[in-house]
Amino acid sequence: MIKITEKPIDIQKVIDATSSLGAGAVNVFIGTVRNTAHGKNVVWLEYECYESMAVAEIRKIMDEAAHRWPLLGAAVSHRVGTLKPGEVSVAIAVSAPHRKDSFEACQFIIDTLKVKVPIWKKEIFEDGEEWISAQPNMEKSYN
Amino acid sequence: MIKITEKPIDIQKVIDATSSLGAGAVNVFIGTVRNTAHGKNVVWLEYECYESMAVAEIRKIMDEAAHRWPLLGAAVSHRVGTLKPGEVSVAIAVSAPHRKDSFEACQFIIDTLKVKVPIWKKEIFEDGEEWISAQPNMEKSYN
Amino acid sequence: MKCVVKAFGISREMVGQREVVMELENGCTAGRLKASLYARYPRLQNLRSLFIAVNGRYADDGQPIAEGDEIALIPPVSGG
Amino acid sequence: MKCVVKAFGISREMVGQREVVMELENGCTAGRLKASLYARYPRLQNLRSLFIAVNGRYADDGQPIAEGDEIALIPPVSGG
Repeated sequence: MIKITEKPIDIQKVIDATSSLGAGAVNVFIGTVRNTAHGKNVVWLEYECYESMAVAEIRKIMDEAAHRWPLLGAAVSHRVGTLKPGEVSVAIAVSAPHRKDSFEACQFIIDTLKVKVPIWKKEIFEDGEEWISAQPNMEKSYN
Repeated sequence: MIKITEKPIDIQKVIDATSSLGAGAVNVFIGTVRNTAHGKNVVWLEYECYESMAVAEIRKIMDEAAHRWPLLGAAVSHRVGTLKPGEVSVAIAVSAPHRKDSFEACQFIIDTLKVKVPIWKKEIFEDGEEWISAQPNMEKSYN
Repeated sequence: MKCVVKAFGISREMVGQREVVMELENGCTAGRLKASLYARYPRLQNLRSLFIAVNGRYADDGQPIAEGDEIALIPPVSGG
Repeated sequence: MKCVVKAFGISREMVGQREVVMELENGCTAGRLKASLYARYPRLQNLRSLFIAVNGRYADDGQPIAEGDEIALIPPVSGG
């Protein structure tokens, strides 16, 4: 399951999308909006997405994860639009027969999502706003 | 939050118990009952627990995790009694400002729980049953 | 040929709109398109990185652009 | 002194009950209690490991046992 949505993410649904009777382990990563950044209070975040490409890039990452680890299911749901501190921006679930694989694959998916998937966030502070560039070395990873 | 329960685990509640406005990441590990073990079909599992000691050991593990990683919250819920394939036996959630810490701490908690916490499971197959001893090297870790 | 370039995030704010229309020579590449965009919108050069996506995939500088391709500007991403 | 030993999991099945009462000398230790249990229930020796918990904590062989302590047999655990 891959979902880009403006509505709150139902984490249980993301988990359920990976369910398998052969699974002994599900690892779930949940990204949440922090109330501070660079020592300033975050009032809200705006997430923007190039949706068709984002879905395709997430699909590639999930395929790569399924190639590297023996997975039974994987699901990614990413929220876009306006998010307040405490809200869930992304939920990723991975199921596998054994726990080590579920941890490694889930971490691979979020780490890779953060550098490759065309989604952008702008932090809105009390006294200004700023687009976040999370990865200083992205140039290298594509050239 | 530490909970030992005979009732189905509400994963969202375990996650909510770790919520913090300073958190950017929550990692969740969910253990589920597999439908096969040693090439045989599992009909159900029986989980037995020395509850007062289990709670104390889980508390120690969570304290150790909070000492080693900058955590904002942690919660463990473990089910006991009769579980069928597909059901959730344990849910662990850890929140932290950054994701790497949440992954590492959550994995530490489940890895340590499996070797130290006095909980036992018996697998019931179509043609017999077996108490599981998950950790061949436990003798060493305590002597 | 005319080429519509979608702009996202900070690059959208730098070009001042969601889509810009560029006039390209035949045989244009992603690299040459990027140079044209830098010339027209110099602020784009301040970005830590800027990729061109062609039909929803990251493009190398040498990738040719054909009429009708979906082109997008990808400034540093920050999802998750 | 009398000492009630709780038994869990496979050790409960090996001793045939949830609690066994052992008669111990004063100054008994966890290690000596374990030896007494092995003598009375030889099947316990087949376990990959067997720990004694005293008052809800894993005990070393040398740990003394006092009247009223809560004692438990901990065969190999398999939670999670």
